[in-house]
Amino acid sequence: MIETVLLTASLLLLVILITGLMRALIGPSLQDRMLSIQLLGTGGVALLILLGLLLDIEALVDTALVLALLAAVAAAALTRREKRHD
Amino acid sequence: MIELLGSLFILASLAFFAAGSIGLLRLPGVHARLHALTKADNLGLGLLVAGAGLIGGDLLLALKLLLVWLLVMIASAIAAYLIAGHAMNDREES
Amino acid sequence: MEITLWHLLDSLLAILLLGLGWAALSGTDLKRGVVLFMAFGLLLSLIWARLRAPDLALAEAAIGAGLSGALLLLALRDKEKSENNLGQPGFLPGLASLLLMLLLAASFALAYVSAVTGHEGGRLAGLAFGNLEQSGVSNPVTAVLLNFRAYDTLLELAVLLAATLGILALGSERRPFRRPGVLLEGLVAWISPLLVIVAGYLLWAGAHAPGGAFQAGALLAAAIVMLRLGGMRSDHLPGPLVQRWLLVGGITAFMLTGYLASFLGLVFLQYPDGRAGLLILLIESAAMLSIALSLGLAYIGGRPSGWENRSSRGRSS
Amino acid sequence: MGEQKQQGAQFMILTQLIFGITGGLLFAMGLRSALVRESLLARIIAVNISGAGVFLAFVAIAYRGLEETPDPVPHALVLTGIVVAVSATALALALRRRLDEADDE
Repeated sequence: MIETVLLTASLLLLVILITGLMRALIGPSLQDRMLSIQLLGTGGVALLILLGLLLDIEALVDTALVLALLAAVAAAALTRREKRHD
Repeated sequence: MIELLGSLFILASLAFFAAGSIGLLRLPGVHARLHALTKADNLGLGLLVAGAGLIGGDLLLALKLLLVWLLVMIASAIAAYLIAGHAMNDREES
Repeated sequence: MEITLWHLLDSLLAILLLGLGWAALSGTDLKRGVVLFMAFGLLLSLIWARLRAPDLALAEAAIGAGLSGALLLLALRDKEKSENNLGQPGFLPGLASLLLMLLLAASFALAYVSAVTGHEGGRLAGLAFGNLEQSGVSNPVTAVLLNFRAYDTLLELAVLLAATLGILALGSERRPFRRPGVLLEGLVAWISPLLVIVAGYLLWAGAHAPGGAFQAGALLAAAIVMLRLGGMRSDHLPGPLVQRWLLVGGITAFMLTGYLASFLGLVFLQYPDGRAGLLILLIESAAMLSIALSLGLAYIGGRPSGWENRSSRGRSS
Repeated sequence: MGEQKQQGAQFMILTQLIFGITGGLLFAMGLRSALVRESLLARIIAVNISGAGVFLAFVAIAYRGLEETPDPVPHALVLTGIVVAVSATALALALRRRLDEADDE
């Protein structure tokens, strides 16, 4: 019973994430696309937690932690500017 | 009973994720989208973490989940600020 | 054949991955391609989780969703001569490559279907699980990496070293970033130590749970990337001599352990009874540092300035 | 019991097929782009996607069903593969940067 609920929730979540990813496809700006990646990051954390319960793998929560940390690194990497010569 | 409550939390969290996703698609301009997204997905993840903690029924697991949620909240708030600042800079430079 | 909700989830994941891959490969906007490739890596990590491969999910979350994205974003800053001509190939080459692609995919699929549905044959999995108790660790993936197939891992570290040497030989480092704002400085200040802690945890956990030198090394590299983004200059890393030793440390630890075994009358890289767990942890620690520094130097983009100052000082004195 | 086990095996094979064939398609798609695209950066991304397809097929073969532990040998191969892929990507990017500099001189 609970398995069906979790599985349905994962499916719906994935559909929601696919909807959000349309923004990564159409843009138009780089920041718009990056927001879409941020949504996929948070949604990915959520999906990993659900899969961890469903498949009974506790380490997937560790993976969720790593994903959350690296999403912040990616956002920082996007927005940094180099020192300029001029 | 606890499982039922957990399921309700998880299903409710989906509504917030959906709101964030639709906001990202429908709202005009980076800054408006930013608002919709960060609020929705943080609340959504919070509810989902609560539900998963109830269903998992393990204190250590619940603590780990709480840590993940806190991290995502702080990280996504800062990321949102950085992306907003970057969008402003682009506008000034062009 | 019964089709369940699981298969629906699998199909959705697979279609999304294909769609993202296609979108990242098509189109003329390189920025779009890079961002979509980052989404591709993130999704791949979820798929590893779905296929019960948490070790891979961890590594992909650190590398696919983070490090390679950061590397590509940095590369976007370099201008490219041929960027105008990203478009479609001419009619004949386009058709030929499309046919080639279909042929390849079809033969791949054919081989795959017969491998999955055909006779089970002798699989290595049984062998691996059967000997797990003697391997010194209880995580089967770590056992394969550092015990049963230790040769492969040794050579893999050699490949990594070769790639790093290539990067170091190609030029000096990129310009460091501008001074960050207060908020980013704050982010760097709390996220880098956290990355180091999680790396240490994964290294330790790798013996009995998903994790190990590769995941831990990738996270440490992410810490270097984060510090770099916060304006760190390369002379804040350990000195050039220490860096060189750290780079070869993983291979050195591996080889020394191997020769130790030969010296004790065992086969090269065969661990003495009862000591396997400790030796594996030692090798993994050295390998983690090598991997971290290799990937970190890749982000820095070439020889750190300290390496060159040293030789020029020698010349001027 | 025997019938249930057989059903479980079919259940597993369908998942293996879904991801394995996806892997094959990605491999071919990536290879084609690596051949026809002119931009070096696009080619580097293409090779990465192609490699990911091969990894996916490997991991799908290792899959043994919802509750069984999968075969660890392909997992170990793919794990080293992921690290090699990112270091090769880094080397390719460094070569690309050097090429651009050489063009300028």
